[in-house]
Amino acid sequence: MTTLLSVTGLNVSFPSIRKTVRAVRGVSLSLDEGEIVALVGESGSGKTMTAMATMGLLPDSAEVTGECQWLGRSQSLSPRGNRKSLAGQHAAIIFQNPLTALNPFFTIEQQLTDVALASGKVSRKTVLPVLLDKLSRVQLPDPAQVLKKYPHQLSGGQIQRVVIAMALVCQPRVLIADEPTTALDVIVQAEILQLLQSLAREEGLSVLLITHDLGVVASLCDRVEVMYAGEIIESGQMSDVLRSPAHPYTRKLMATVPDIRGGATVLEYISGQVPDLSRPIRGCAFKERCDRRLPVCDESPPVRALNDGQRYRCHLTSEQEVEFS
Amino acid sequence: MTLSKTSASETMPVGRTNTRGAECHEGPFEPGRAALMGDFVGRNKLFVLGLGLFLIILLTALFAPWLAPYDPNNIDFSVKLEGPSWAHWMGTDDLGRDILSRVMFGARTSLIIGINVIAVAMAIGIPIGLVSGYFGGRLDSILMRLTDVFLAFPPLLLPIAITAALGPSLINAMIALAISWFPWYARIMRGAVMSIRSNLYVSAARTMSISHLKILVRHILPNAWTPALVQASMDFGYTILAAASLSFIGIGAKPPAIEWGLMVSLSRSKFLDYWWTAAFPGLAIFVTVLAVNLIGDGLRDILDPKSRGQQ
Amino acid sequence: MKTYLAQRLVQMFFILLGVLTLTFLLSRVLPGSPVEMMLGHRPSVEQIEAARAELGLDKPVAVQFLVYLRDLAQGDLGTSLRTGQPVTSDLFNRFGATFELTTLALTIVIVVGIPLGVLSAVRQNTWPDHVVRTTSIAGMALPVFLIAMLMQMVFYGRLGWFPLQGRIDAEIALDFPFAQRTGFYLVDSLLAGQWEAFKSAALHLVLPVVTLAMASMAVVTRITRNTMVEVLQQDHIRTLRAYGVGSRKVYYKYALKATLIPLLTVIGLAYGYMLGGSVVVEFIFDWPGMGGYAVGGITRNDFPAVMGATLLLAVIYLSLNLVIDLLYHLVDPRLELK
Amino acid sequence: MKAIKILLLGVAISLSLTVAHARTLTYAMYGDIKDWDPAAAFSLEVVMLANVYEPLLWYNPEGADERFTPALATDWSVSDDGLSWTFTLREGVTFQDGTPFNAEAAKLSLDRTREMRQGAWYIWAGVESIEAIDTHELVITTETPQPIDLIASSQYGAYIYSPDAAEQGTDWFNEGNAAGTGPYQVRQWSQGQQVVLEAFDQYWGGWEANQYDRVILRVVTENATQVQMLMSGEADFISLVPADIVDRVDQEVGLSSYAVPSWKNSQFLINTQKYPTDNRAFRQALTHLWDYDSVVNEVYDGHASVGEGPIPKTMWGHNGDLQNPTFDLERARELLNESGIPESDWEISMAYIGTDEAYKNSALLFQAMAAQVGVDVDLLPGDWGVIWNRAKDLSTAPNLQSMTWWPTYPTPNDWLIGLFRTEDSTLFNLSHYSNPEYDRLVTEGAALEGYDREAAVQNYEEAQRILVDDAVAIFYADIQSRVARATDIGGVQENPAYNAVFFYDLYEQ
Repeated sequence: MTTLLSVTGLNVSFPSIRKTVRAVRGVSLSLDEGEIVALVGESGSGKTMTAMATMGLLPDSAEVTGECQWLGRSQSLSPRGNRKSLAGQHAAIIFQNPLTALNPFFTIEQQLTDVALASGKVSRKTVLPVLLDKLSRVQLPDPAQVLKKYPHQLSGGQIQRVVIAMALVCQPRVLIADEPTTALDVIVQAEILQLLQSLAREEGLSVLLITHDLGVVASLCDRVEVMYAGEIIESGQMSDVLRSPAHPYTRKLMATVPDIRGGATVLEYISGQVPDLSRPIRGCAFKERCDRRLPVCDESPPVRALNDGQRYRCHLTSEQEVEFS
Repeated sequence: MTLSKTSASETMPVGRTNTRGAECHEGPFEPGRAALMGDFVGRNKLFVLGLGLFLIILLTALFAPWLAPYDPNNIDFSVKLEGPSWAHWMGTDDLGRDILSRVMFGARTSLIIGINVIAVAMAIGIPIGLVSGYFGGRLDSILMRLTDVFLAFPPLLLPIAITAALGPSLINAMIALAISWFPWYARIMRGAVMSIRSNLYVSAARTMSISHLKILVRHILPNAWTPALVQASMDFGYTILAAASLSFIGIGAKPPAIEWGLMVSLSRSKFLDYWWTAAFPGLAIFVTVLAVNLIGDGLRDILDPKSRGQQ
Repeated sequence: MKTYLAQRLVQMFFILLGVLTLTFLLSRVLPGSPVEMMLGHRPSVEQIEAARAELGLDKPVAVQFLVYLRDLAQGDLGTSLRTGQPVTSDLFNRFGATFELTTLALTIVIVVGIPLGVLSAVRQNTWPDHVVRTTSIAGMALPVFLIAMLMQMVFYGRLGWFPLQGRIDAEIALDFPFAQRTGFYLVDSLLAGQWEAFKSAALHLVLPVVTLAMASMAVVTRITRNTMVEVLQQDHIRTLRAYGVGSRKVYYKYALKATLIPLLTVIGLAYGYMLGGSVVVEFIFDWPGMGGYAVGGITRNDFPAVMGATLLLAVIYLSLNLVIDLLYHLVDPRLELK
Repeated sequence: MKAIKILLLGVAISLSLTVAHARTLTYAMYGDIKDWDPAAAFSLEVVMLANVYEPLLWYNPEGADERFTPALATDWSVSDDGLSWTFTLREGVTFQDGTPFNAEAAKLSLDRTREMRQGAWYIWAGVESIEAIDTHELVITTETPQPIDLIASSQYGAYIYSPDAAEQGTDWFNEGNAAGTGPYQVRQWSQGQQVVLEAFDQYWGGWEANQYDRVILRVVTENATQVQMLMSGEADFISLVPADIVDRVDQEVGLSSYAVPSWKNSQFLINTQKYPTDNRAFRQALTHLWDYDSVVNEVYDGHASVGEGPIPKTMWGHNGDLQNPTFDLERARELLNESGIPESDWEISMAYIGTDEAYKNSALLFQAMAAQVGVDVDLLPGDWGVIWNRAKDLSTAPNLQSMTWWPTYPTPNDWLIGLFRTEDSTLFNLSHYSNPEYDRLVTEGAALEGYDREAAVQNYEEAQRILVDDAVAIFYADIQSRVARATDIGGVQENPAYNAVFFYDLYEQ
């Protein structure tokens, strides 16, 4: 397995005159070929920021530090002027809400063509067959018809497939999908996720799946990274984390995983609020909401590792955890 | 518990928070309103500038009789058409009246115009919008066609026609402006009402057979007034400008009323030689409208952050 | 498309009827009687009575209104009491002047104001944006008449570059005559090959056009910027940029088209502002257009003229909005017409 | 950016602008020609009329050797009984439409004017018949003696026009047509904008090289604009000259500005039938609240003199021994108290033409003075048509109404009868004054004018005394005509009998 993407010590902050919001703090993650990794966290935890920073898509006002490597080659994380960079070559991103992801005034063909040409991997002559091919890969019936249509003439599920096809047009190695299913109904959700999984399996595509809904993606993913308040607080093989979540936040997250109907967020069940990221955080960021708060939580928690590569950031040791459960 | 879950998912469609781009970061942090204000003021120097200017103008208007160095109507031919000096900071006009004093008193007129016009326009427009949006149906279409008629005129033309019909005077100009302005409030109110009419609590209130009036006043009005208020803050300056224009073309304020537009108008034959007769009242209009616009802009950001991108 | 058009036309008809009723009622509330204006300085009592009867002013208001509607159906807007000419021909003579003025001003606004707004939005929070925003908010606070007076003071009074007022130099119009075909002096004089007349007309246009354009520019720039900012924040724009589609293509192809509908609205709005502003501009620059005609009529109780001018301006405004509405349907595939 | 480009383009064009000019004079008039029919015209039209048409006689300004200059009549005489006037008409004159001018044509146009009963027709009211007794002999017969020589030189209603034109009627005229015998003919009329006059080649007076071939009458309603146009050379002669710029314009190189006597005077007519000005003492009080000197010296910048009664001081028949009121707040207070009007009712309204700065400033000054003695003045500026209409109807009339008057032809009765004689239906007696004794005096005076001017003057002097005693108006200013023009115009001569400039007399220096 090759490591396609690795990010180390990523920090994202938004400085302004009065205060600086530190949206992402010291995040490291990696993505191997053909692997599906879930990046999980509630709203405001920094998942999207992490993805955007990796892709170099943050606005110029953002301050980004850290290291990033695509296929072993370093890449600057500065948001200024690197859109045609390695990130652009190797990765494609799918944003949440497919319904707004396409421009309503242009046909699918126009938009896909412009994206394909921009990728530099397709020439104007060869573009049409490529588009038809990608559209059929995302299991859209009658791709030629679809190309002629405007976004409003397609259903939500179809649009999401088009959007995925758009990503594939760039022939990426990595696909970053930011909440790709939240705007869709449950059945279509399942279809889209399945599609992502098959793409990963069949084409060796790595997928970074950003979600707030662990339950939906659990069966799909190989690994999981849990974010809270701009930090990764637990990571590991999906099966390990599901079986024995180590961080109290992850445990709560697990506890709130809903049944099959519960597409909507349930994270509101965790009482309390995400801390204000514009203020310095002393010690553990989760302490205010944690049932297991200790005096020592005012100090920065260490990263602890469990035997099979599972890691978490907490003062609680695994023994205490076991006791607790 | 169940209820809060439903409503949370209904009022906050997931994925919405991110569509506004990076400025909102991820999701709402829900800081207190005071903090938001503080942050806002810090970012928005123009708003503070507007507020400061407006305060000065307001105080000048309120205390004009005490602040003005001269009686604004005092005729003194011995100082006729004198340029700015220590005795007369803004010079004097063709009757030897002190322009500074007149500009100060003019602030009263302009503010009164702005307040009255907006108040009357809201007083007419809001009830129409409320009724129209709430009851809908045929009543709605009749009322809206009615406002269409008023909106069919290019701006300024209708006030001119109405002022002329009622007879040129300041009061009539204000009435005319209010009549030309009310449809906007009717429209905005209607829109706001319609968007909340379907909301749970209103339907609930309706099924419990509470009177329409009560629903309108207790439940709908308090939740629908913000857009109208934002509109009002934006309109205030335009009203002052429109009134000045009416006075300028001779169908608004009349002597001896002290109104800036009128002062500029009466100086037209002289301003090439006696620039101060037109320059200072003109500047006063500019500064006042600018201040009001800056405030309106800022208020909109505070009261209605969602409309930030719009006009 | 046809049904929609028909629907809109019916709607417009009713609005027009309302407009008519309103202007008619307004003109009957006018304080003075128009007769004195019509008859000049010192008419006799008999003349006055005769004129009242002739104008139908002795009949009930309802009858007067019906008579007015009947005449209107025949294209008769009555006779101006001030000029003694049929209002229809007065308006016909003045229409070109207003139209030429506003069209050129609108062109400037579209060519300058909209790109400035786009620039400001694209360079959000950089110094060009700050300059554009500050200027436009300041520009919105400047009364049209003050701009006009400043223009006259500087470019006529101090520099003497442009004529003070009027539409063409009287002598030149006389020595280099041209037929009025389009009502646009610029076009007509060129068609007639009268270069001198063209120059004179062009010079006379500059100050009023620039004044009018400046007055609406601020609003247009501002709305354009805000709309564009909104559009640039939309997901589909972000998507394209994420895929490395070039800025130029993103802004001028995708973003601009998404901005077109709000921009069309802005243009309609700007034209409305201009028709309103033209009243003041025509007044100051003694421009022989409809706005000045309306104001002149109002202060002199010339109600057929007022009614005619107001009606025509409202019709122009309404038609423009109709056209814009139809344009939406051309631009926006979502609004396919059945 | 575009705006700048256009500006630069404009500059470039303006620099390259060169046109061959005819010898042209541009005159800024403050209103358009409304009535083109010389039989009906009774207002600003005189600027056009006096240059396109000619009457039988022109009235000469004061100081000339003769009272009249022959125009279309070369000689004239009156019978001993004063009832029959014989005019010998000029030969070899043609109208601008080619029709020859003769006695028949003169009779036709004067008769038409009389029959149309419009405008100034009434000046001929005493005429019994007009006969053409020869091709160039015209006899005018009157019922009572009348000053037909004066009447024939009237600035309205006395012009002779082509019989062909008369036949085509008022509508034809009102399309901007004219056919007189005068030195200029109408070349073009752009309604509301300008009238272009061009030299009539066959004018009987002939043409000199340096006279103006072309006169453009520009309609410029704003006095500010007129002044600006004069300063920039866009206009050579302007008609609206604000008093306070006269001296300044005169200092400009190439410009000349001055004031000359006129027969115009201004007054505020006091409503004698409306409370509280129906009270004589109250009216008298108002005349003492007027600051005559300040108005004349400051508002009119000295280009006027304090009025003495209804007749201008330079007009014949003026009564020089009137007890004119003076500015005297004490006296005003006394009179107010004498009047018996309760102080709470000391409120009056004052209407005037809003666009006139002199009226406005005078009114503001009056308002301030009145306030000092406790009289409230409500100012009602407005357009002439509007305020006149209100003033005629007692229910809407103001207490004070602005009025500026000038004579149709040079006679004092134009004021005395026009403004103050009882009217069945109010037209210009906006004081709503009615006094049988006064009516008798002025009616008799008018009849006497033709043959016994001395007696007429006696009647008129008595009538003036009555008006001043009754305080029917604040007679405040005899106005000087203010002239502003380019210095290179020669031959300018002021004639108070005509509200016009005679372009034929002018030449380029």
